[in-house]
This record gives sequence, C-alpha cells and structure tokens, in this order.
Amino acid sequence: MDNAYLIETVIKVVVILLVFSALAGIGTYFERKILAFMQRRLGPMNVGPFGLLQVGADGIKLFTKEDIIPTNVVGPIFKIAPVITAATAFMAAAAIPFLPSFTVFGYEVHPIVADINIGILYVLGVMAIGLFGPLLGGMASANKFALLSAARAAAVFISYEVVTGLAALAPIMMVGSLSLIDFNNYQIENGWIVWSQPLAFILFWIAAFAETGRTPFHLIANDHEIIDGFGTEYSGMRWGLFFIGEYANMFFISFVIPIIFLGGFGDGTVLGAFALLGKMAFFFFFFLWTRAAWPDVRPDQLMWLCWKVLMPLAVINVVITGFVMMF
Amino acid sequence: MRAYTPKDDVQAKAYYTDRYYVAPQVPKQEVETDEVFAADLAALKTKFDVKEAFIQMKQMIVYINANDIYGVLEFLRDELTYTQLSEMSAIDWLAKDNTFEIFYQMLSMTKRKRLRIKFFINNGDAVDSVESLFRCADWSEREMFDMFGIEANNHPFMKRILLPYDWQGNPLLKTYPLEGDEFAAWYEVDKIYGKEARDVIGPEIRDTARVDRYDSERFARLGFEVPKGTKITGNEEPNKQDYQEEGGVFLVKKFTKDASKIIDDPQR
Amino acid sequence: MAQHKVNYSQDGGLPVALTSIDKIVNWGRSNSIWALTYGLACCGIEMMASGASRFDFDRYGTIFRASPRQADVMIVAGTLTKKHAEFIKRLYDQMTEPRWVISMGSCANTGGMFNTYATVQGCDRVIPVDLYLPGCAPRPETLQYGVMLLQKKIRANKAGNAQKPKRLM
Amino acid sequence: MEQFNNRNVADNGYFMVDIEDYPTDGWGRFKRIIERTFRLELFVGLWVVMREMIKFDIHTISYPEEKMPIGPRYRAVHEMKRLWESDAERCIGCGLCEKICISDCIRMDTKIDEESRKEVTEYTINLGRCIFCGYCAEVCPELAITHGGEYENASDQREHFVDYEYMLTPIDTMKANAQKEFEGFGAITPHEDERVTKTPLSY
Amino acid sequence: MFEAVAFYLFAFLTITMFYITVTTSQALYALSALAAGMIFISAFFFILGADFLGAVQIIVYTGAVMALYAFGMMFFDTTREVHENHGNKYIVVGLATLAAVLVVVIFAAPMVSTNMQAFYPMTEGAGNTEMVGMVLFTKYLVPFEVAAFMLLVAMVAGIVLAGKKMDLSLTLMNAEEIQAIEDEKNKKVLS
Amino acid sequence: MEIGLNHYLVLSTILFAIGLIGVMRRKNLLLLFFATEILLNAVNVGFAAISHYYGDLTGQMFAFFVIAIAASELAVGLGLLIVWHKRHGTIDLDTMTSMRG
Repeated sequence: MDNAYLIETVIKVVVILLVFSALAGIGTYFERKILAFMQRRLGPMNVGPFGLLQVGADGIKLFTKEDIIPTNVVGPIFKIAPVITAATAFMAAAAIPFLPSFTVFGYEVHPIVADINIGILYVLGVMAIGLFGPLLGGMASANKFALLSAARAAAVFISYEVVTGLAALAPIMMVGSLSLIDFNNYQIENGWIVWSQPLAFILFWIAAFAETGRTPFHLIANDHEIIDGFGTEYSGMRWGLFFIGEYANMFFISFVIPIIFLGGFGDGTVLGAFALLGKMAFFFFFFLWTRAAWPDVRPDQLMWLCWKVLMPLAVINVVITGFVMMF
Repeated sequence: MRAYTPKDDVQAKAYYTDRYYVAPQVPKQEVETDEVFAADLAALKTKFDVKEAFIQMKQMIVYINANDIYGVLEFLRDELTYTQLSEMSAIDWLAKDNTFEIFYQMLSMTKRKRLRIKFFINNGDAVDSVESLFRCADWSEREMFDMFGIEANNHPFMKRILLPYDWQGNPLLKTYPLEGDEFAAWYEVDKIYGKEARDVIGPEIRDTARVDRYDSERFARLGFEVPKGTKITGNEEPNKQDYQEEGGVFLVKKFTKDASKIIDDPQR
Repeated sequence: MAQHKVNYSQDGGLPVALTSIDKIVNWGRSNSIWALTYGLACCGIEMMASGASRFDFDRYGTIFRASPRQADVMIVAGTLTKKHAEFIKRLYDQMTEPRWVISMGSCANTGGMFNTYATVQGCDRVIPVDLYLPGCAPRPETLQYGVMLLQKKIRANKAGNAQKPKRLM
Repeated sequence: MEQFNNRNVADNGYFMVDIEDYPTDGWGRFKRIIERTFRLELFVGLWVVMREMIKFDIHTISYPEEKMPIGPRYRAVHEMKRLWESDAERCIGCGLCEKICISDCIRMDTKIDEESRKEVTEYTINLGRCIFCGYCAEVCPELAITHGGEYENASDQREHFVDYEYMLTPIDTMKANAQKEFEGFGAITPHEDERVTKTPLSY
Repeated sequence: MFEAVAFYLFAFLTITMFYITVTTSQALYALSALAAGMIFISAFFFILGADFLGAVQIIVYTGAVMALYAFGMMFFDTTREVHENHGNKYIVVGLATLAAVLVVVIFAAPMVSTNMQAFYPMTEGAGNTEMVGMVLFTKYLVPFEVAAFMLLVAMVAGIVLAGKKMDLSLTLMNAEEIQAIEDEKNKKVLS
Repeated sequence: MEIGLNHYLVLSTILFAIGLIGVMRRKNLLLLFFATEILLNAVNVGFAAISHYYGDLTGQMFAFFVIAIAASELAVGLGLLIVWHKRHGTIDLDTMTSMRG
C-alpha cells in the first residue's frame, strides 16, 4: 500500500464526487429541457444562455432556503436520511470502471476506485442500502404520505432486488466472475452479452427503473398521489441531497447496464471510452424519455409485474442458461 | 347577445315590478289525465294515506303524511319502479306557518315519469332517513341538515357536509342574511387567530364599489401603482410598466416593454 | 389592508442598500421561484395553463412543487372559502422562508362577486399577500407578468429581510 | 359558408373509436397484455414524444418578447369611448351599468350641467371586485363603456380601480381617428376562419 | 496496522450501534442502529477475507431483513416511542454478560486449546467466492439443499400466517359488526 | 499490533452479551427480534474469525447457514406476529399470558 496508490485513490474519489455532484445538477437541466422539448415547450430559457444557469439559481436558492425540522420528527434520523441516499449512491460508484485505463504523465490511471472481485454484488448491495434513505426519511417524518412512501420504497426495493440479482445471475454464470472489469474483458473476446442474454438485459433494465424510482415505477415520490413521498417534510439543501442521490443513482446505473451487457468500454481505446459514454448517455436519456412518454403504474401492478412476470422469467432464464452451459 | 324582444309598446307597460307581486301558480291538472300516474296513485292509495295529489308540469305531486315517508319510498322503489331519487331537500315556510316542506323527486326509468313526494313537518321535527333505500340520500340529508337544520332519524353520519363542523346557523333559512351573521363574519379570524385578533385584523370589507384614491394600503389606481404605504398626492406620474429593472438583470435575458411584439398568428 | 395595525411591508418603496451577497442571493432566489400547486377554483385552470406548453412557466425557472416545504411562492388561485381558510393558513405556515404569496383573481383579492357568508373577503385577512392580480380569471400572461413583478420585488429587498418571518400579527 | 354547408364528415380525419370489451378472466387479461405488448403501444408513446422532439415544433409563446393578439371579444379593463362626430363623451350618465353590475363594483356620480345635460363627475370601477362579466358594456345604450385588452396589471394593493379619466379615450387619439371600436359580443377573431373545424354530424 | 485500526474502529462502531439497539426506547433508533451495525459487521467479514460473506451480509441483512422489519414496524405501529416496563437493569446486564461469556468459553475453549486442523483448507490462487462455491456445492450440498427447502417452507408459512383473514378490516365495518367481533373474542378468552 | 483470534472472540462475546441483554430486557416483540438478530450476528463474527485464522472454510459455511436461518426465522416470526397483532392489537410480550392463543 504505497503512497502513490493512496494519493491516486483519494484523487479518484474527489473527482468522482465532484463530477457526479455537478452532473446531478446538469442532469436536472437536461431533464427539464428534454421534457420541455418533448412537450413542445421551451424549458428554462431566461437565466443565462439557453437557461444554462438555471441550475445555479436553483442551487443558490436551495442553499439559502430556511431549513425546517418539524417538531414531531425523529430528529437525528430525519437529518441523516438524505445523507444516506447521497452517500450510498456515491459509494456504489467505487466498483464501477468509468473509463478504460489511460496514461497520464507516464503514470497509468485506472478510472475505478477499487477493483474488488465481487464488483457486481457490491454495487447491488450498496444500492440495496440506498433503500434506507427513503425508508428512514419517510418513517422519521411524522407524515402520513411520507410513511406511505416509505412502505412503498421498502416493497419496491425488496421485490426488485430479486429481479436485479436473478437477471444479473445469468451473465455472471457465463463470465464466471463478479468483477466488472472481467465482464468487460469477457465481452472483448466473446461479443456483447446482450446478444446471448437479451432477456436478462431487458429484465435488468426494467428493474433499474424500479431501483432508481423513475417514471414508469415512480411510486415512491409521486406528486399526484403522495405529495412528495419521503421528501414531503424536507426543505432546502436536505431535499437537494435526496435529489443529488437520485440523479447520481441514475448515472451510475446507466454506467452499469452497458458494462454488464453492452460491451463496456471495449478494448480500451479512446473510441471505446467514447462508446461507453455514448451508451451511458443513451440510457440516461431513456430515463427522461420514458418520463415524457409513459404513465405510472399502480403499486399493486408493480408488485404483480415483479412477482408474477419478471421473476419467473428471470428464473427460467437462469435455468436455460445453466442447461446451455452444461451441455 | 340577449334575445331581442319587440319594444313597440314598451312605454305602455310599467317598467317596474310590483313589490308585492306574486307569481302565478303553474296550472294544476287532475291525476286522471295521465293514466300511468293514475294507476300509480291508485296503488299508492291502497297502502298509504294520500292527502292531496295533482299533476304539474307533467309531474305528479303527492302529499303524504310525514311518518309514511320510508314506506312510501320503499313502495315506490320496489313496486312502482321509481328506482331513482334524483333530489331531495326542504323549503322554508317558517314565516308562514312555522313548517318546513320536504320534497323527494323520484324518477322511473322504465315508465319515463317523474314524481314528487311532499310533506310538511313542524319546525324542530325530524324526518325519517331514507338512506338505506337510496344511497344518494346520504349526502342530500346531510345537506338538508346543514342548510336547514332538519335532522334525519337513523342517518348513519348526521354531520354538516358543506360547511365546517363548527359552523353556527343554517344558511338556507330565509332569516339568514346573505352576507352572514356575526359568527360567519368573524369565523376565519376566530378560528385561526382567536377572538382577541378581531381588533387587529378588523371587520370584513364589503362596501364594494367605494374607492378611496388616497388610500395606498388598499387601493391601487390602475396605471398609477405605487408601493404599499406611499403617500398619495393625487397628481402622480403614470407608472411606466416594465418587466425588469432599468438595464436588465445580470445573466438574465433582457425584456423591455417596447421590444415586445405581438405575434401575427396565434395558431403558431 | 388598512385595518392591520402591524405593517408587514415596511419600507416598501424606499431605496435599500444592497451588498453583493444580497445581489447574488436575490439573483438565485428571483430566478428560481417554485410555486405551490394551489388551485382553488377557476383561476387554478389558468394557473395550470401558464405551467403548460403554451405559456410555459419553466422558462422563468418556475416549476410547481406539491410539497409546501419546497415551494417559494403560494399562488392563491381561486375562491377562498371560510372552511378552507384554516388550511391556507396552515399551508402558508408550512412553507419555508423566504416565501411569497401571489393572490390571483378577484375572488382571492377581495372575495370578488361572492359577497356572501361563505367566502373570505380577501385572502389577506388570513395570510400576508405580496402581489395582487386583478381579473376574473387573469390571463396566464398576467400571472407571468405578476411573477416578473415579484422577481423585481425580490431583487429590490435585502436578502436578510425576506428571511424575517412575515406574520399578520 | 359554401364549404361549411357542403361538409362531409366521412373523411377529414374523423373516425369512430372502437371500444373493445374489457376482459374479465385471467386468460383474457393475459391475452390482452400480450396483444398490447406486441402491438407495441408503449413504443408508440415513445415514438410520439420523440417525433415531437425531432420536429422541434415549439408551441410556446415566449411571453414578454412575444404576445398573443388579444381578440376583440376579450374582456379586460374597461374603456370609455368618445363620439366620432364631436369628440364628446358618449356616456350620458344614465346609471344602467351601476344598476346591472352583479358584483356591485361600479360607482358613479352625476350632476346636471349648465346645458341641462347630465354630466359624469365621478366614475370608478373597483377592479378588485369586478368579474369582467361584460354586463355593463352590454347594457350601455350609447356603447360608451366597453372592454379593452389591457391585461398586464398587478399591484401591491388588494383593490385596483380605474377612474373616468383613465378609461376615457385620450383626445389626441380621437383627433387621429384612432379610437378602436369594440366589436361587440359574438364578434369573431381575425383568425377564426382557419380555426373552424368540421364537427361530425354524428357527434 | 491498518487492520488493527480498522478492527478497533469497527468494533467500537458495532458495539455502539448494537448497544443503542437494545437500550433505546425509540423504535426508529433501534431499527437504524441495527441496520448500521449489520453493515459494520460486514466490514469485519471484508477484513477477514470473506468477501462473499460480507456482500451477502449486506444484501440479505440490510437489504431484505431490515426492510422487512421496517415493514413490520409500520404494520404494528411502533414507529414512535415504545413503552416497556423493565425489571432490575443490573441483574439483566450481569446475567447476560455471564451467560455470553459462558457460551463463548464452552464453544471456543476446545478450539483455542487444541490445535485443530482444517477440514477444508483454503486453496491458494482461488478467490474467496470460488472457494465458497466449491465447498458449498460439494461437501455442503445436502445442508445447502436443506437450507433452501427451509427457506421455501418459511416463505410458505409466512404467507399463510400473514395472509390469514386479510379481508377483515375494522375500518370498513360499522359499530355492530366490530362489537360482534369483540364479543366473540371476549367469549373465547373468558370460557 | 497484531489482531488475533482472541480479539475477535472477545468482540463476539461482547456483541453476544449485548444481544442477551436485549433479549432479557425487551418487552416489545419486534425489538426482541432485533436482539435475536444481534445474537446471530455476534456468532457470525466468531465463525468468520475462526474460519480465517484456522484456514478453514467450515466457519464461513456455518455463517451462511446462520444467515439463511435468520431469514426464515424472520419470515415465520413476522407472520406469527401479524396473526398475534390482529388478534390482540398489541405485540407486547407481557400480554402473552394466555395459553389458548
């Protein structure tokens, strides 16, 4: 454990934190713009050129807004819940290889904080902990709607973790490793996994919507049913942390899907790096696209979809993969 | 536009209305003129005491005893196919003879007939609830209680429906002033701030057309708006309307009133 | 209104010295006015229209939030009945400082044509209002003009002033 | 009008929506899900929003720069007209508008002047109460009070009001023959012809 | 060095969290402290080289078990303070400590004293996950299957127990029906 | 400073003791369940440590089975609790005095 490694890790952590916090802000701008264009609107226009500084205005406002902690809430847990959401989102980034390794000033940089050999399990596990943000925030809020949202969050996360895990299991069986780098290397030789595992790809994709709580499954913080869900009682920057966590989660899952199924960054050329970024951008855009196009499903439909459709399909997929690999 | 009426003899007629004018009654007809109603009335008479019955505007009106109402409506619903209670409420006759007139408007979908059951109750009496016959009577009876103070026996949830639960007074009574009594005038102040706040907040302002051009706390002269509390002299300069401060705002798109143009095609 | 002894809009039109911090904070606040979805009656439809594609409030950075904790401005759009007065006060109290109120339409301003027992004669009997828009109902443009006036008003005040709780009494 | 009379609802984009039965049993529901998935209805939704984004057919009116033309029927703040012939005020102080106002927001004061004509001394409309119903304009026998198109109003105070001097057409506007006459209720906007779509007769 | 620091840090954190769990009267504190403690426990597994066990600990315990407990809390309406009457605190603490020491000594003493040899020694070169997989599906296949069957049985039992009389809802019944149910219940208890 | 097996065993003992305190002290059944989870986790730490220091995978295997047992215990236990809660409206331990269920 030499000093260079330590310094490198610290730099990587700082870079990831800064880049993705900024990206979360820019993400809101993209979301507003893209949704506006899809609805024949203009979106933010007045602040800065093309409304680009809207994010800054929102940030200044959120920082200077009064921060209310209501009387009946369970104080410490109420305060810590947004931090859990943001922190787990960034913790999940530790095992994700964002780019192929490149050389700067003769020093080889691996753009992954820690290449642990259980990468996928780690990402899934940390995203599972991400549940505790909405859950504790909702339960501590002393608010009916927040409590409902917490219950929904628990139900959705427990159910869809099963689907995510089972969908990822078939590629894991093929690759024979849990490290995301190994996934990438496997796909250089054998082609993209999505061609051999299309069902697992689709299942994982659907489950990603549930795990990030985006629109077709946007039940946890649903404006028209349960005011703002777990965020109902949050104001100012605490609520902003929830927001940053949500958008960072979207970005990270948009990285994970191409790395597992769509070849990742390929053999590590510059082209491959841009290809990965392009794939990531597509998946992020798809999150916004569905938000403009699709309606929400009901909670019971969501559970029905998980336990009666997606999970049997995932199990069948795993079994078939096993048989094909055995014979 | 209003429909045009010939105005040739308009000066021959008095253009004011008689203060004690009583509108003429809609002509009543015998029930026997309509055989469907006649049969229904005959069936009703075999079981219940019918005080009076006639036909008005092609609808049969039947006066019955107040105690029979549940039985009558059940009979109408089950035997005579008047399956729908479209409306029920009360009429305030307190000034005349201290009674309320309660009416139930029924509709038969198969016979395509409408029928009205009516009876009188004294002030302070209660009616029998027909909520178990027609679910729609639930809210109607609550509204009747809310607006007239007539209670319904055996109603599952006899509370006010439109007005808040702690309201005093029954607004559809003819003695109730339109602008509300003392309680209504101070309701929101009493409820939110307490009675001691009455002096601070002051009474409601209802003198609607009066305008005080020197009061800049309440009134703004259009085109001459000033910030609240400014002293008005009476010869202000017209207010130059603009969207932003002079010279615009840093990093925000500049808007001026003169530069804005009216677009040609609103269908764009 | 004239009857309030306590004047919650003191030094309204007077020039105030703004520091650069004030300017930055006010710039952020004035360009990110998030409104509470608070349509009470027909004016609510106009409010929705001004948020929708044709008039697009999002150009000003105004988006509608469902939770009062995250909203900056409450647009009282419609008739305020006496039964509802308690709740408008509660929602106003739940909003975080700095907060503003726009009273939209004649009914919210003065009670309008509902000169009756059941309507609050002007929502400023219950909550302090910053801006009144006449009209029945005002056009979406009028609401957007009102928001721009509110932005001007925000920028004219010290940033700390708005943090002072506005209370009727 | 010719076109209007000879309309044919059979074409022109109208079609009857066939409402299918809702399945009740599990198998029917399953079949329906399969059908809907493979008819790709969800993806049609995706395509629709994508198409709008690619066409970039923005319908927003960026308000402070561009404004909608206000239709002649629009009822905003009132105006008082003058006579074309003599530039004198049209209002004869009959008080009908004050009588008919349903929210009771017009207040006028008149006196008999030297020529033994009625003259308006004080005329205010309390816009805080006014609901812009247009009865005053409708009842006015001289077409004196009408509605204008001024809609950008906001103030710190709860009751706006307009007085006679503000509403009255300025005398130089009158000299320039620029007084805009109110086209009255039922008047159609300039673009009305393009807007008319055929209503199907079966509707 | 790093290991020692990590061990003491996580030991302190874990003990604190579990202590909060057993002593606090706020149910929500107990829940979140327990969840945090579980995550810190998984840190020990990572230190000890049992990566797979650590990941499973996070996913199963914090992801599923604690979420189910949260569900239970919402169901039983114990999200706020819980009122319990306690006996003598010192007796409880003393007894518990004594019992814990006894149990650990009884089970650990033979291992510490005699020099045991490994049944399934760790193979060099293979990662923890591979080794776990190899042992689990060869020597421990039968217990693994039994555990899987046990989980299935538990799932069925949970559904059957929790799903019983789900259509009975006190809020949708009127007063007489609730009274009838109360009477029925009282009769059962009294007889 | 070297961390040995004894350190882990002492930690395991402490955690086990905390769990036992919880089991004895708690009257609310849900919080009682929490205490049992602490017991299981304490044992798991011991298993993993022994597995590490003796180079033997059996300890880890046991830890896996303990986790499986915890999961199934949770499923059945919560089910029973729900039944009890429906019948009595409380999950306080002191109310479980009747043998008839």
